[in-house]
Amino acid sequence: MAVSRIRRWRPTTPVITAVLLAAMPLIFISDFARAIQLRFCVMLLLLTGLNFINGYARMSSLAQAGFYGLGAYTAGILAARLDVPPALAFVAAPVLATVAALVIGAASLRLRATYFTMATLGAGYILYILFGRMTGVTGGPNGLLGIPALSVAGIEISGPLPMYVLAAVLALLGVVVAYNFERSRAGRALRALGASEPAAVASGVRAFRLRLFAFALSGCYAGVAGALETFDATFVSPSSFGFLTAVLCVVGLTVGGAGRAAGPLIGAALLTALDELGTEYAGYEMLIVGLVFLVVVQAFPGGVAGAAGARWPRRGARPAVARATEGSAS
Amino acid sequence: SAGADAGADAGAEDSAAIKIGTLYSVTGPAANVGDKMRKGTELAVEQINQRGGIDGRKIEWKFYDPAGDTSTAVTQTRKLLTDDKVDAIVGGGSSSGIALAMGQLTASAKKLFVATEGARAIVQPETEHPLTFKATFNDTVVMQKIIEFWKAKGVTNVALLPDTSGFGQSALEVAEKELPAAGLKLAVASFDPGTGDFTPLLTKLGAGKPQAYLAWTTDSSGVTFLKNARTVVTDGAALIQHSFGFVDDRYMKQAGDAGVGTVLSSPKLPVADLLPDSDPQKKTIGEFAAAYEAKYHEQPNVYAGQAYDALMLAAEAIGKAKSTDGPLAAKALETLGEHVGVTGVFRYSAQDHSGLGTDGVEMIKWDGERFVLAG
Amino acid sequence: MTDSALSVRDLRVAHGRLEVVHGVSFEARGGQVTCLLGTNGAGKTTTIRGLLGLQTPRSGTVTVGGTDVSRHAPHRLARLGVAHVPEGRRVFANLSVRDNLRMGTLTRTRRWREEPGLDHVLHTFPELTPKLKDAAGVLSGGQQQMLAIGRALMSRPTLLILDEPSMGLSPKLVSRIYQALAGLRDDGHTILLVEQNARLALELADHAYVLETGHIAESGPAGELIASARVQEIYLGSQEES
Amino acid sequence: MTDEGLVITGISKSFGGVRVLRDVSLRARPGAVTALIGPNGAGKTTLANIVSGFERPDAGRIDVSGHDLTRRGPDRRATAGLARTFQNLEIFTGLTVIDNVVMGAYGRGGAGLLSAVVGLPRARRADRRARAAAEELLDRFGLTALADAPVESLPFGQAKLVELARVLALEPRVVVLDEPVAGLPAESVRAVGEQVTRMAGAGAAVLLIEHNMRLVMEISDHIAVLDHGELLMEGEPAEVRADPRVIEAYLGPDADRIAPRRES
Amino acid sequence: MNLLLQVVFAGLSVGAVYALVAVGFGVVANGTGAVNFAQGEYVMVGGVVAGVVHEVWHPPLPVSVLCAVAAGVVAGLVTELAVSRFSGARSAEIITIATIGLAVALKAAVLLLTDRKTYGLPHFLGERPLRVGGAVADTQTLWNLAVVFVVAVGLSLFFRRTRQGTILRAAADDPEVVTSLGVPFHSVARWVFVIAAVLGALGGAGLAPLSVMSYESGTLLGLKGFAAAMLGGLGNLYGAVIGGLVIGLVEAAVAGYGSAAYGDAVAFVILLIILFTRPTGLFSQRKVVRV
Ligand SMILES: Nc1ncnc2c1ncn2[C@@H]1O[C@H](COP(=O)(O)OP(=O)(O)OP(=O)(O)O)[C@@H](O)[C@H]1O
Ligand SMILES: Nc1ncnc2c1ncn2[C@@H]1O[C@H](COP(=O)(O)OP(=O)(O)OP(=O)(O)O)[C@@H](O)[C@H]1O
Ligand SMILES: [Mg+2]
Ligand SMILES: [Mg+2]
Repeated sequence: MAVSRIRRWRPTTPVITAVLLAAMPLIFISDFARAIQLRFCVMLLLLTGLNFINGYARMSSLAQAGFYGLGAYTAGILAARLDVPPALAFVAAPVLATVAALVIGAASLRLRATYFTMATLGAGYILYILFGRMTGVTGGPNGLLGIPALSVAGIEISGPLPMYVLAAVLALLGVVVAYNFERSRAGRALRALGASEPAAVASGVRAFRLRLFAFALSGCYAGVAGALETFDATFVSPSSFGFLTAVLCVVGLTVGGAGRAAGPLIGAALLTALDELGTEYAGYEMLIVGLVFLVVVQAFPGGVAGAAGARWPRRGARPAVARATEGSAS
Repeated sequence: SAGADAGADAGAEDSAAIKIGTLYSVTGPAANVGDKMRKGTELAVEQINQRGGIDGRKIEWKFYDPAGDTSTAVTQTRKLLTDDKVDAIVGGGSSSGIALAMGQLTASAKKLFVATEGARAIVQPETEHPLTFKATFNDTVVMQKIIEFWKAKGVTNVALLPDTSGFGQSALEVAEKELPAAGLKLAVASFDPGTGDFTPLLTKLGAGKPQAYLAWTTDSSGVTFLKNARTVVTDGAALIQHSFGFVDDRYMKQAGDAGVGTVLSSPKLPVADLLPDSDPQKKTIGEFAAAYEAKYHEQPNVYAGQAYDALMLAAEAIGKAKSTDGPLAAKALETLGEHVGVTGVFRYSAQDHSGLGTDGVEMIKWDGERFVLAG
Repeated sequence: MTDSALSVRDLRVAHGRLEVVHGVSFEARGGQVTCLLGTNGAGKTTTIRGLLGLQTPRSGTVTVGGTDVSRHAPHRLARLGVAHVPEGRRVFANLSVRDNLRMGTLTRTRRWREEPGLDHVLHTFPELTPKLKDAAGVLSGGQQQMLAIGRALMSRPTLLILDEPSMGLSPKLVSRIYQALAGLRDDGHTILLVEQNARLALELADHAYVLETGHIAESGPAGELIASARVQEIYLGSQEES
Repeated sequence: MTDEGLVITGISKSFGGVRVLRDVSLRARPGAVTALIGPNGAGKTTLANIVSGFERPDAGRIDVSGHDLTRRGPDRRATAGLARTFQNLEIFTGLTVIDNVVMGAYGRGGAGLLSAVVGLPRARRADRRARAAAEELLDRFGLTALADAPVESLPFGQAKLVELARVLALEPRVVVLDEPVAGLPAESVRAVGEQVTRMAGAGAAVLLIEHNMRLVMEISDHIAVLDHGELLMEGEPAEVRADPRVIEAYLGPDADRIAPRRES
Repeated sequence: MNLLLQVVFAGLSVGAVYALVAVGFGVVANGTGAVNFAQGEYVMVGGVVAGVVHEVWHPPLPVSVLCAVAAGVVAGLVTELAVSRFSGARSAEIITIATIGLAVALKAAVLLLTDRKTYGLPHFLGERPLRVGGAVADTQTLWNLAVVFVVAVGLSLFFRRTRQGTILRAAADDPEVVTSLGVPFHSVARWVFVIAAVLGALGGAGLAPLSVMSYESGTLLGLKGFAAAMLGGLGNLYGAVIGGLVIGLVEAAVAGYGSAAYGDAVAFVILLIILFTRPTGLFSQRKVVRV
C-alpha cells in the first residue's frame, strides 16, 4: 500500500534562523541592540555546537565554556601578542579549540555518563584556571588587552554593524552545517547511538569515533564563538569562561530543547534575554532564574522545542498508528 | 568637532539631567565589595541631587550589575554608552579586569570614566588613557607606605601571600619590583580565593624566618589566614599583615583573638576619629561616615569611600568644565587642584590619573574592638 | 466469593495527547482468573497502567474490593493488596536477587529480615536459589521474569495483575507458572492476566475480555471465547490447526 | 571459498568464577535456520553476545564466512555482515520508524562524515538509496503507514518488527535473533516466522534463539539445545522434540500443549 | 616546623569537608541516580545558618549546630518539593538538571537574606590547636574527620542492610516500580534529600570555625566534593571519603611543596588522571548492564 506522503511545508531551522538574523538588525537599530544581537549569535554558535554532543549524542559535556575561552584566547593572544594577522588569528581559534576537543575527547569519551560529565567539567575548569594563571601569556586575571580590529584583505571589520554581519553569517553557517549533519547518515547514527548504544554498534556504528567527531565539532563551534567575542570586545578575560558559563550553556540548551534543531535557537534567545534581564535586578533575578528554570525543566522535559513539538505532533504520526492497528485487527 | 558638540550640549540641554552610568558586581564572587561600592556611589548621587545637582542639572543614575563577568560588563557598558547615552561612567564593575575592558569602550566613546578599581593599568600610561581616572590608590603607593613602615620597624625579611585574583597578582608584580629595590628580602606564596587552610603555606614560608607575613586579598579566606597564622607562626614578634583590601571590622571580628594585632595598610576612613584635627580629610570622612550610617545603618568601609569619591570627582569635573564632554571634563579633573575625598586628597594631573599619594595611606592595627593607628 | 474484586468503568487513558484507551469497562471477580487479550498495541498495558494510576487516566472509575481508587496514587493500591508484574520485567538491576524479593514485602511487613514467603517463591522458582546474592541485572531474561513474578508473589496479594508473565520463559517454566497461578486462584486470590499466549491464558482463565484498539471488542467466559472464530483466528493462530 | 556461515568453535565463558558456557561449538549454515533452545539461564544470550562481539569469550573462536572475527569489536562484525536483534528490545527512540531501518544499513558504508556535513550531492544520493531500500523493507513488514511515526510510539510488537527490519537492512550474511517473537501474538509470530524463513531463503545463516516452540519447530532446519552452558544435543526438529533429555530439561511434561508436534 | 606533617594535617582538614560533600553526592546518587548540584549549597546553608544564629542570639554552640542541622532538614524538604513533588519527575536526568536551578535559587536567596555578609563560628572543641611532632592540628579537623567516618560507616550500613536503605537503592534503578510496591516516590526523595542536606549542613557548621561562610562558599566546595565522589566511584560512600581526603591531601601537598596558585586545578587534574586509568573511579560498584 503506497501511502502518499504529502507534507505541508514547514519552515526549517536554518530558514527561521536566517530570517531572524536578517530581521533583527532592521527592527532594533541602535548600536546597543547590535551588541545584543551579536551576543545572540555567539550564544547560538555555542549552543549549536554543544547540541552535537549534549543533544544528539546524549552525553553531557561541561567543557563548552573551556573551548569557548580557548578560542577567545587563541585569537586574542595571536593577534595582540604575536602580531599574527587578525584574520589568521580568527581562523586559528576554532582550529585550536577543535584540536583541544580531540585531545580531551580522546581521553574522556571512553568514560560513561556522569564520569564523562565530570571529566569534561574538570578539563574545562583546568582550562579556566590556566587562563587566569598564565599571566605572561594570557594577561592573567586582569585579562588581555590591545586586541587589534579584525581585517580581511585590508578591509577592516569593526564597529557594531560589520561585526554583527560577520557573526550572523557565521552563526547561520553553523546552523546550516548542524542541520545538514542532523539529517545526514552520520547525524542519524549519532542520534541512534544516543538512543541505544548496543543497537547502534551492532549496526556497524564506530561509537568512539563518531562521538569524538561530535565532540570536536562542539569544540570547533565554541572556538568560532570565542574568536567572535574576542574581536568584538577587543578584550579577553577569564571571568567569562568559568563553571557558570559552562552550566549556563547546558541549561540554555536543555531549556531550549537538547537534541532538537530548534533547541539552540530557543536556548540562545533565552540566554540573551536573561543577560539583559540580569543587569538591573541584581540578586533577585538569580532567584527568579533559578526557580523558573526549576519549573521549566520539569514541566517540559524535552525543553521548549520539545514542548512545541508535542503540541503539534509530526503530521501523519497519529493517524498512522491508528490506521495500522485498525488494519491489523480487522 | 568635540568642542562644537559640547557647545550644543551646554546650550540646548542646560536643564536636562546629567546621566551617569555605573557598574558594580553586587552579585558573583566580589559581591561584598560591589555592594559597598554601590552604596557609596548611591549616597554621592543623592547628596548631589539634594544640593540641587550640578549647576542645576540633576544626576540621573543608571546602575547595572555585571556579576563579575567581563563580557556581560562589556555589553552593559555598551548599553550605558549607546542606549542610555550616559555622559560619564563611574565605577568599573568592582573588578580590575572589568574596569580595564570598560576603559577601552569609554575611551572610544570619548566619555569620562572614573574607576573605583585598583589595577594601575586602568590609567597607566596616562597618555594612552586620557579620559580615564581612578579613585583608588595605586598599589605602588601603598607598597611604598608599607616599605616605609617596615623600615621604621627594622623589618628586612618579609613574606607576601597575594591571592590569585587581579588584585593580589597586581600587588605581587609591584612587590617583586619594589621590595628588592628597597633592600628587603621577599618570599612569595600565592593562594586561591576560598583557600581553606593556610598552614602548609605558612609553614613553608616560615622556613625563611620572615619578620612579616603580608596577605593581599579581599576574599574572606583572609580570615583563615589570620587564624592559621596565629597557630603556625611561632615567632611571636613577626608581624601579621593585611592590605587595604581587608579593612573590614566584620572580617577582623570573625578572626577572633587571631585578628588582634593585625596590621593593615588603609585609607584613613576607619581611623578618622583618631586623626589630629589638622588632618585635611577628617571633616570629609566624618560627614561621609555620618551620612552613610544614617542611610544604610551600617559602618562604611573603604570601598564605599572610594566609590563615593569617584562620583564626587566626576561631578566636580563636569561642574567645573560646565560640560559633559569627555575631553573637557577630563581636562577639568586634571586641573582640579586638590580634591579632599574620603579616600585621600586627590591631586590629578595629566601625568597622574590616580591622584593619591602616600599621605592618604595609614598603617593601622586591629585592637580587638576597632582599628587604631599602628605606631 | 464471586463479587467483583476489581472493577473498571469507562477508563480513558492517553499518551500525551494521543488517547489509546477509549472508555474500557471490565471487572475481575474475586477468586477468579480474568484474562485480557488483545493484539499488539491494543492498549492492554496502557489499560493496566491507567487503572493502577501509573499513568493518570483521563477519566473513569476504578474500584478495588469496593473501594473507589480512581484517584489513588499507585502506592496506595499496593497497600490495598494489589501487586503488579510489569511488562518488560523491570527488576532492580543493582539490587541482589534477595533484596529484589524483599522489596515485594514492603506492604506486608516492616521487618526487613523476616522475608515471609521467600521459601514459597523459591519453591516455585528454584532456579533463583543459587542466584540470591547476584545482582538482578546479570540474570538471564527468563530468570529476571521469574524474579519479577516472585517479587509480586512475595506480597501475598489479594489481587495480582500480570502483564505477559510468560514472556521469555521456557515452555517448562511457562507451565510451572500457570500451575502456580492456578494454585493461587484456588487459594482465593484474584488474578488479572494479560497474555499473548491466548491458548494458555484461556485454558486457565474463568472469564476473558478482548481488547481492540482501545475498546472491549468481545467478552465472556473463557470457554466460550476459545470457541469464537475471531479469537481462533487472531489469537490462537488456528488456521494451521492445532 | 564456499560460504561456511557462522562457525562457533570451543567457546567458554565464566563470570566471576561461574562457568556460563563450556566449550560450545556450533554451526549455522547459510540458507538455513539454526535454532538454539534451552532452559532459562542456559547461556544462549551470552553466546549471542559473544558471537556479535559484545562480550569476549575466555576461549574459542568465531568465524563468519571463513573470516576469524574473534578479536573484532561488534561494529566491525556488523561491517563483516553479521547482524543481530536483542532480547530486550533495542530501538532508536527519537528516530522515526524509517530512520531506524535506514540505520540498520549503516555497516554497509556510505558517504563520509565531512561530505555529509557539507551536504554534498554524493551524500544525498547515497542517503536516498538507503531510504528507498528501507521503504521496501517496511513494505515487506507492513509498516509503510508508520514510516514517519516516532518509533517509541509503536506498541511493543510492531517495535520488534522494526528491529527485525533494521537487521535486514544490513543485508547480513549471518543473523542472530534473540527471542524475536517474545511478547508477540500468534498472528505476528507467523509474520516474523515468514520473514525469518525468507531471510534464510535469501542465503543468510540464521541463528534463532527462541522459547516459542511452535515457531521453532515450524521454521528451523536444525536445532541445538544448550543446557547449563553445554550443548545437550543437536539434531532435526523432530529428533529434538522427542528426546527425553530435552523434555526433561526444557519442554516439560506439558510440552504437548505448548508445542504441538509439527506432524500433527 | 615539620612541613610534611603540616601538609598532612591541612590535607585532612580540608579533605574532611570535601569528603562530607562527596558522601552527600553518593547518597543522592544511591537514592535517585541523579547528581545533586545543590550539594555544595547545603554546606553553605548550614554554615551560614549556624553563623547567623551564633551571631544574633549567642546561644551555646550545640544549639547553633542543631539549627544548622534543622536548616539542612528544611533544605532537604525544599529540594524534595522542588525537584520531585512538583512534577513527579522521576528521571535521574531531570532531577540532575533541576538541582542546578535549585542551587542557583538557594544561593540567590541566601545572598538576599544575609545581604552578602560572611559568618563564622568558634571551634567546637576549643580554639587551642594540638601540637604534634612539630606541626599543628586543628581540633576542628578532628571533629570533622570523626563526623565523616561515622557518617560514612553509618550510611553504608544503612544502604546495604536496612529496609529503608534498600528502598532508596531500588528507587535509583526504577522509581516507578518502587511506587507500585507501596512506597511513593516523594517519600524516597524526601529521605534522600534530607539525608544529603543534613550531611551538607553538618559539613557547613563544621567548616565555619575554620573558614568563614557566605552565600558564595558552596559552589566550589560542591565542585570539589563532586570530583571527590567521582574519584572514589559515585555511590560508594567509603570511596567518597577516600576521594575527599585524597583531593585534600594533594591540594595541601601542592601548596606546601609547589605553588598554591594552581591549587584549585589540582583536584581536577588528579581526578582526570584517575578516571583515565580507572574509568569508574577507584572503588565504584560496577553498574550492571547487559544487552
Ligand atoms: N510511551 C508512549 N508514547 C506514545 N504512544 C504510546 C506509548 N506507549 C504506547 N503507546 C501507544 O499506545 C497504544 C497502546 O499501547 P500498549 O502498550 O498499551 O499496547 P499493548 O496492548 O500492551 O501492546 P503489546 O501487546 O505490544 O504490549 C499503542 O498504539 C502504542 O503505539
Ligand atoms: N555479566 C554477568 N555476570 C554474572 N553472571 C552472568 C552475567 N551474564 C550472564 N550471567 C549468568 O549467565 C547465565 C546465562 O545467562 P544468559 O542470559 O546467557 O541465559 P539465556 O540462556 O539467554 O537465558 P534466557 O532464556 O532466560 O534468556 C545466567 O545464569 C546469568 O545469571
Ligand atoms: Mg503490553
Ligand atoms: Mg536470553
